[in-house]
Amino acid sequence: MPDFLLWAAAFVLAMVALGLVRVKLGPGYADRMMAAQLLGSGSIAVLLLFGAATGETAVIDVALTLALLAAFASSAFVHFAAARERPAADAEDPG
Amino acid sequence: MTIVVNSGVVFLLLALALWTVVAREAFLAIVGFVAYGLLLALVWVSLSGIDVALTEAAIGGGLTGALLIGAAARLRATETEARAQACGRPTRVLALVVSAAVAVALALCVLVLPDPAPTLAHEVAADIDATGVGNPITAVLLAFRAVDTLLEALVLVIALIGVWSLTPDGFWGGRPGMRHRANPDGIFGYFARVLPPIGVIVGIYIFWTGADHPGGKFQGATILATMWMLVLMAGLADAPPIGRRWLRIGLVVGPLVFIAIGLAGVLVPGAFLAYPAGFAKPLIIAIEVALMPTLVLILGLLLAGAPERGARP
Amino acid sequence: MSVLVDLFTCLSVAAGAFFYLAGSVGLLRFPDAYTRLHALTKADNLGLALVVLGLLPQMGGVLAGLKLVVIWLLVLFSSAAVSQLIARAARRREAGA
Amino acid sequence: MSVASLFGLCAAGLVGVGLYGLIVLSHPLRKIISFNVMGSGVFVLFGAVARRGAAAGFGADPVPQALLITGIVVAFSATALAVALVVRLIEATGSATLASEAPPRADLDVRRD
Repeated sequence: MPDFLLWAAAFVLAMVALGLVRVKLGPGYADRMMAAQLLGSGSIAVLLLFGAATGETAVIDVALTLALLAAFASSAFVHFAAARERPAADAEDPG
Repeated sequence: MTIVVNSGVVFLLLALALWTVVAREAFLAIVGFVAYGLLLALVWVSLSGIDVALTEAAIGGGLTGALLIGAAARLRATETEARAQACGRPTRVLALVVSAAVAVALALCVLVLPDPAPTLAHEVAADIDATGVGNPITAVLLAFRAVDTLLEALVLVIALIGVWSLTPDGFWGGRPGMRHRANPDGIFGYFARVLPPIGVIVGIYIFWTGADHPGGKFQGATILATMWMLVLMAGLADAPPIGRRWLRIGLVVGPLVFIAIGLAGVLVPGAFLAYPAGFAKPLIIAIEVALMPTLVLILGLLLAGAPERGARP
Repeated sequence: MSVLVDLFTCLSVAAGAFFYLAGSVGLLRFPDAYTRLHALTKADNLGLALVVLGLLPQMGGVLAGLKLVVIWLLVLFSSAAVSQLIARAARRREAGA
Repeated sequence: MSVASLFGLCAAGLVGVGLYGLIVLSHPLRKIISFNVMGSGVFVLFGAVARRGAAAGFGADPVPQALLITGIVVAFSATALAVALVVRLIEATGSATLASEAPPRADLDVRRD
């Protein structure tokens, strides 16, 4: 059983790596902004599988933190990437 | 069997590190860096450091990423100029040789590490019962090496003073960072209304569970600080002017309580930061509770940056 | 009984892993940013849901299981909101260009 | 190969990559990112040493791990200070250069209003 879960974790990790190829290729900003989301959902699954395989229940708390912070990071990406698109009236004017 | 997962993590980690260095634009490099930070949390789990994994997931992935992306958005115009000054081939080759030499030297050191490894785990295991906390990391941070944690809190305060000292003269006492405006009825506004209540509960849970399980004040405070910043980014609230009295009190209350308890230790058990027998756990909790608001404020304000507008909203 | 539970876990986790595969293939193969976003968020969330479902019976207590479900709901909510934000940013950029 | 040596060697690689970026990249923000990569390599190396110290029922030596948590928080505060310095430098001089021969702009203090 633990072996199977570890194989599944390795497989999901490989899928995340595959997805990162797209993030690297781009071409648009939207593809790049997906990185934090991809890594978020992927590494949460890897963590949970890894934790269940090794019997380390505290890993769930790490996954919980990761879920929150990945959401924060990806929304910050979109916010700042979009803010610099808009004209100077908005964010570019320091006062 | 774990070696397959771990090798995969190592490969991805090195690939992402290379990405952050060779990426053409700062924005792309930061995307790689955030992915790298999230992946580092997996490394710490493999290295049996759940507490460190929590810290890394919170700070490496989220907080540092948001800090860098905010700066990159403002400094975008200077990137082409910096690219024009890129160093020539001889410098690159020399840098490659130097960094490869450092890496190889470190790798050799790793391979000849002494066996059996020196460890303080036995000392921690022998004395942890005297502290009353169940999590060995918390016991080290707040009892055995409490002076490190005190100095760390002071380093954070000093870093914030450093950031504030960059304020242009006219704006001293003003509000940090720029005013974020977003449509409060848009999706981002909605997101920033729903996520923070959940985040606050998770942050307090991580803080509270730190006494006996992995977790603690730094991790909890980071989560709370990011939720605060989310509300600021969505334009639902504004950063407080740095001259506010409650803010100043909040910034020093943690270190002051810490120092006061440390000085009280000089009187009763006879050494700085020594806890009287039987009172270790209540005193540790008092320090943690006092440090919590200080850490949230400092981490959030470090992210917000130096004041650059007046105190009026 | 325990064999049945383990079998359920294996099947569910394998199905979850399959959806991660589907998400990544979609991310690589779909023609534009919107469809790629669609592949990433929907498939990965379903994959995570199946992984969580499979791991639920392996958790020792109710609290651990509850936390697993909370993690999934959190990811579901945040990726729903963030994918909207990304799509809008991409659209604005297209309209502006 | 044990987990500790695997990640120890990985850490050596990370330090190398970060150091290369720190020397070669010219934009100060990129230097900060590279420095963070190098710093995390040092942290991972220390974490591998902590893992080797597993004893007394702990998965790793708790003392270095506690120092690592302190280190990560201090690294963040240093990064925040460095980023604030770079933002202020560029807004004051209008240039991202760190070269010492760059002439300072005459209107350096116009922002004092």
